[in-house]
Amino acid sequence: MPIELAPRNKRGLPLRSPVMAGSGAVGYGDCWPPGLDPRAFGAIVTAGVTMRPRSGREPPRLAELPLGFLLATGDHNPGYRRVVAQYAELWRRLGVPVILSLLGAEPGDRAWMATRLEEDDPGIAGIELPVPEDVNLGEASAFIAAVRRATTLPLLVRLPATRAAHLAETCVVAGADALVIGTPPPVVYPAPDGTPLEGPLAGPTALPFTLRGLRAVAALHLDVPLIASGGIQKAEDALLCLRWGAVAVQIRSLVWTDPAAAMHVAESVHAAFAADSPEG
Amino acid sequence: MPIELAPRNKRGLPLRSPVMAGSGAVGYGDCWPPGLDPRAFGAIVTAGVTMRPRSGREPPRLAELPLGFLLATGDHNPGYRRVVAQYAELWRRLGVPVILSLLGAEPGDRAWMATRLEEDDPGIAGIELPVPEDVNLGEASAFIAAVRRATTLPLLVRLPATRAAHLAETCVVAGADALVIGTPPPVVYPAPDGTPLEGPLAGPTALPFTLRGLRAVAALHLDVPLIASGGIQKAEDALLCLRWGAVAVQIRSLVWTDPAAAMHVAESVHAAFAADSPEG
Amino acid sequence: MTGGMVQTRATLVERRVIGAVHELRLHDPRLAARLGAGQAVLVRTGWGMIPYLRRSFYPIAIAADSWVLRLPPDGDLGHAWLRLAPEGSELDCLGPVGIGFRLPDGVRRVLALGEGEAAWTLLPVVVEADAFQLAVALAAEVITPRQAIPPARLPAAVEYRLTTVEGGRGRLDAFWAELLPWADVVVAAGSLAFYRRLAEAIREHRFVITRGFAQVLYPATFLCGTGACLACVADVAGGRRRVCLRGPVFDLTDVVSDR
Amino acid sequence: MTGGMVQTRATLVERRVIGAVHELRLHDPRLAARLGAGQAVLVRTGWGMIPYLRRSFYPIAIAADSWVLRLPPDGDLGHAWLRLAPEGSELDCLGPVGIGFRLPDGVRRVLALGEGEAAWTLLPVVVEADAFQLAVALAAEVITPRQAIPPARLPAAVEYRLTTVEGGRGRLDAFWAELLPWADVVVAAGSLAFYRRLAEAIREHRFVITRGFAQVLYPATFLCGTGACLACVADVAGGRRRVCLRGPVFDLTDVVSDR
Ligand SMILES: Cc1cc2nc3c(=O)[nH]c(=O)nc-3n(C[C@H](O)[C@H](O)[C@H](O)COP(=O)(O)OP(=O)(O)OC[C@H]3O[C@@H](n4cnc5c(N)ncnc54)[C@H](O)[C@@H]3O)c2cc1C
Ligand SMILES: Cc1cc2nc3c(=O)[nH]c(=O)nc-3n(C[C@H](O)[C@H](O)[C@H](O)COP(=O)(O)OP(=O)(O)OC[C@H]3O[C@@H](n4cnc5c(N)ncnc54)[C@H](O)[C@@H]3O)c2cc1C
Ligand SMILES: Cc1cc2nc3c(=O)[nH]c(=O)nc-3n(C[C@H](O)[C@H](O)[C@H](O)COP(=O)(O)O)c2cc1C
Ligand SMILES: Cc1cc2nc3c(=O)[nH]c(=O)nc-3n(C[C@H](O)[C@H](O)[C@H](O)COP(=O)(O)O)c2cc1C
Ligand code: FES
Ligand code: FES
Repeated sequence: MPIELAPRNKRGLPLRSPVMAGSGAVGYGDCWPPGLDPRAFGAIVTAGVTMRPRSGREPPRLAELPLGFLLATGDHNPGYRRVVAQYAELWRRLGVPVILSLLGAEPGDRAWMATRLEEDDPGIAGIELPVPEDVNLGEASAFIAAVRRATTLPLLVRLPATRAAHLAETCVVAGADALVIGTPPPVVYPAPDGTPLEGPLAGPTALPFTLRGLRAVAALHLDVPLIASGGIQKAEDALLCLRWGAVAVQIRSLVWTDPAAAMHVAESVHAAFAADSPEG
Repeated sequence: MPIELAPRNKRGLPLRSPVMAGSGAVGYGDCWPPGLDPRAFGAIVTAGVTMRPRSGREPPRLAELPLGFLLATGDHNPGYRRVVAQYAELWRRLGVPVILSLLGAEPGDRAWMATRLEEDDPGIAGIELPVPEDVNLGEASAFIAAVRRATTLPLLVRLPATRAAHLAETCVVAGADALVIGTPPPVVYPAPDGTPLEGPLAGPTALPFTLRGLRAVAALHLDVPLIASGGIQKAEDALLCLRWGAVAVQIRSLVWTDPAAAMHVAESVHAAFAADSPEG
Repeated sequence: MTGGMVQTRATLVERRVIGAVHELRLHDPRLAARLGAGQAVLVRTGWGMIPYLRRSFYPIAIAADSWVLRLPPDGDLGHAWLRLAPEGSELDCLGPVGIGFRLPDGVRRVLALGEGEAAWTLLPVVVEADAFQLAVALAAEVITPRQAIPPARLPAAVEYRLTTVEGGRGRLDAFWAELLPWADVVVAAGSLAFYRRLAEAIREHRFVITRGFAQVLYPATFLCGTGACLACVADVAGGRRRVCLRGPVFDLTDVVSDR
Repeated sequence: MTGGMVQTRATLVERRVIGAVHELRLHDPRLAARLGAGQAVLVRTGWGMIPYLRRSFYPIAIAADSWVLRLPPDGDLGHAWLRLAPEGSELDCLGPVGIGFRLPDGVRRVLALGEGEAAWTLLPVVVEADAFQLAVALAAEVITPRQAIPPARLPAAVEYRLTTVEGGRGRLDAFWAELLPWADVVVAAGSLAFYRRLAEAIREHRFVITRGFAQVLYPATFLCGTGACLACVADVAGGRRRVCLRGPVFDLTDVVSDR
């Protein structure tokens, strides 16, 4: 029995396996470390795309943290048009559902991209919409509803982990088909040259934030699928999230820090899931 | 030149050294690991006290995290009366300023304890007031102002690290003499027996949250001393906080996980501070 | 001799590998001189600060200038590091923690009762009692024979009963009637369930559990040892106590509520 | 021969300790067969997941079934772990990363220019050029004599110029007039400031910097190597490029903006 990430959406978004490659893991589906088979994943989420190209933050962009790191790319990306032109063909032949992550500087940007996606039809299976750290309920509701009106694609809304419970219901009412929990909280740390960098916590230390957000949202019984993301590094981490209310998980930095371990997580969690499931 | 933690307070709160033992490090000043000299610290903050005794959370209370831990004591403490009766004499002869941490279940509790402190006069040098994770500006303002009216003691307000910048100015207006940044954000993790525990992140992984809160509050130029707390494990961590706007730091779990390292941080940071200061 | 806690740098001088079990002898005169049977030592393990918390050990042998910790097979990262640490490594140790076993004056017959791996923590008190020329019996109930203390590890005069409980439970029960009336004092190490069974057996074979008759080691894992963290609390001795200060060895009557 | 990236488990087969420097030889046939001069290898170090990010190395020697990494003295935790890893340890490696040095057809005289520690990363291309029987000169500018490549480490036919710059800078400048007009191609490793000085010198002694004349190794530290993380970007080649895909070796004209 496949996992359905968008049971309330007419198109649906069925996954073969509960392990996804999260945003930032494999670029736009073009950045694969050695030994990783795209089809080992239930789906992949692309790096974020903005309406216009963004050259992002000046280097340095990376600070290593105690047992983790922070990456401040400043939403560096080639922009919607170039991404769709360059990768649509790849997405169609990758053999795994591709979910496009939409970032926005202005409130209307994401709705504009969602509208364009209906026309361009670049072969994607859904949209992931990260909710910025500091939005209030009204803002979150408005921009999700705008994207919802613009597209019939399944909509995964990614919540900041520490505010996930606060925002969850509003996002579902505004049209989220599933919730991703979540973006780890922002931290500051000096880069090797001393420059203070700010960005979301990444690596194994993010997991306790993911678990807190997941349990809090699961306790709300919102009747949408929950996807755990942030700090998942081991099969046990993934299985704990599935036990605590997630239907799928995303692995991210593990994909490039240890491709073999990422492949092992994908395969062993899929196997555990298939064993549990009546139809294999 | 001593560090003054309460320049706007008539009593003042001068420290000999910028390294404090934070709340949770040495109990009520009675829990000293081997080799630690109280006088190596600029001040100590006690474990939190509530108006009435609290037996706290049932065990298990501790979960080890990737490079850290979380402790969920549920504010277990013997209550205001017993703490003051039992430790006042100790506080007077410890040779280091003692700051009492006041916790409150009800809004009026802390003001009640602050009032009693004026009468009981148990030899403390100040009060630390932790602001709960989820209060809004009005609530924070109200309970700090109530304590401020009840006592002339220097008031250190401890902010949640992730909301420090949001709350800081309101707390200063309500009467904080200094701001402690801060309480690391809450996380959830399974205890060894699988029970999900919730509590603030502790250990080295808390530092990036402290640094973010510290820089954000320092940027507000509020003209009160800032004290960095959370995840400080090495002399370099402490010196980075002092460089980024703190006048003092608190070390906490390091005191019991590695007393010799805690002593080294206290001594070497004090020495670096004394070398920088014209009057030694 | 015991005394206040110290922080030491112990040198790993000997590693004994017995199947999947490692026993490490640590040269550590300052700590060894203070350490008593049933007290814990907190050992920092790992690389950098991972894992962050010290591992607790109840030494299985205490000599004048060294002590021995035992690592049963398990998945703990700190233990894995200890299994790989080369001889000559320096380990940062904190201890002794808490109150250990005491052999009261006038006692003649000591019964040591252990369950599973925990039985090993009784070795120092067994050796101590034997050295005082007391009559000592050790009875242990293990899941698999691999957990069992080999008879050769015991002083010659110690009487030894061993039962293996693959799957089932309670095989030691067959010895209660013989051993409990004989003993002047019981020292025990095992689970809380084991202590409850022990208390029932004492009530059955001695009618009442006198305070002072049985001492039990409370199973606590992560410890700060100073009383500051409140992680170790247990509902014992009529209240919520810090095991690291009041224990880890408690009177049995403090651990099982009297009915 | 080079090819796509692989993830391997390399065996530490030899440790050479030269003062405070360690050189580790890793038996790693799969990776060695793909690795070219100037490409990086990403090595997982440490215990458990600390440190979390792989350390990047530019091998100083490449053989058929092994390669050598060099650890200068520094305070990095990952490097500290590598200094202690016993022979026989297995290291998790990912590589080769990016595009290395290329010796174009028809080139006869190769000039290798190194600054400080980075000069060591030129050794493989120097050895390769010598093996092709090209004329090779290596000129290096070091801060302290300890950083210098000993002449015995170079193929006999390689001409070697070494300057030591305690405190000052630019001593290699004395050789520019002699060496730059001689060379058909330059391969260089050092800081961005070093490359700017090199570009100035080329303009002075050859009037123009032709594309294809000088290749330089862009100093990047933490790498994912796949293009996903965008941490390695630099403003080169007329845009903000990923060093791990377009580099780490770039044409000098892409790194210093032409005036
Ligand atoms: C943000 C940005 C937007 C641009 N927009 C355009 C444009 O709209 N039209 C145009 O003709 N030229 C554009 N350029 C110019 C571009 O630098 C070069 O023309 C082109 O990138 C060369 O491609 P490459 O694959 O050889 O270089 P690369 O080094 O692969 O890429 C060049 C830049 O694009 C970014 N980029 C490429 N692929 C990805 C990816 N998968 N994920 C994230 N970032 C990626 C890289 O980070 C790098 O900074 C843009 C450059 C940047 C940095
Ligand atoms: C929360 C609480 C409140 C109590 N209030 C009273 C009271 O008001 N009057 C009274 O007569 N008895 C009180 N008791 C009863 C108490 O259990 C025993 O009478 C007394 O603690 C025995 O002291 P002890 O030092 O021997 O035990 P301990 O084991 O040292 O302490 C007993 C309990 O008090 C707590 N406690 C003691 N010191 C500290 C400390 N420094 N920091 C945090 N917690 C500490 C411990 O955690 C433990 O749970 C209280 C017990 C608890 C747990
Ligand atoms: C290319 C790229 C894009 C990223 N985009 C985002 C983003 O849109 N939002 C975000 O919160 N974090 C983003 N991150 C940061 C991730 O939180 C972090 O790098 C990492 O992938 C998380 O891995 P983890 O789940 O293993 O902690 C991005 C990272 C990369 C590499
Ligand atoms: C006795 C005790 C009391 C504590 N009380 C509080 C508290 O009042 N508020 C809080 O946020 N954390 C409290 N903590 C948890 C600390 O965040 C954590 O245990 C640790 O001391 C922080 O150490 P660090 O600064 O090295 O991360 C307490 C910890 C202990 C041991
Ligand atoms: S172990 Fe910390 S109080 Fe007992
Ligand atoms: S190192 Fe990650 S994109 Fe280049």
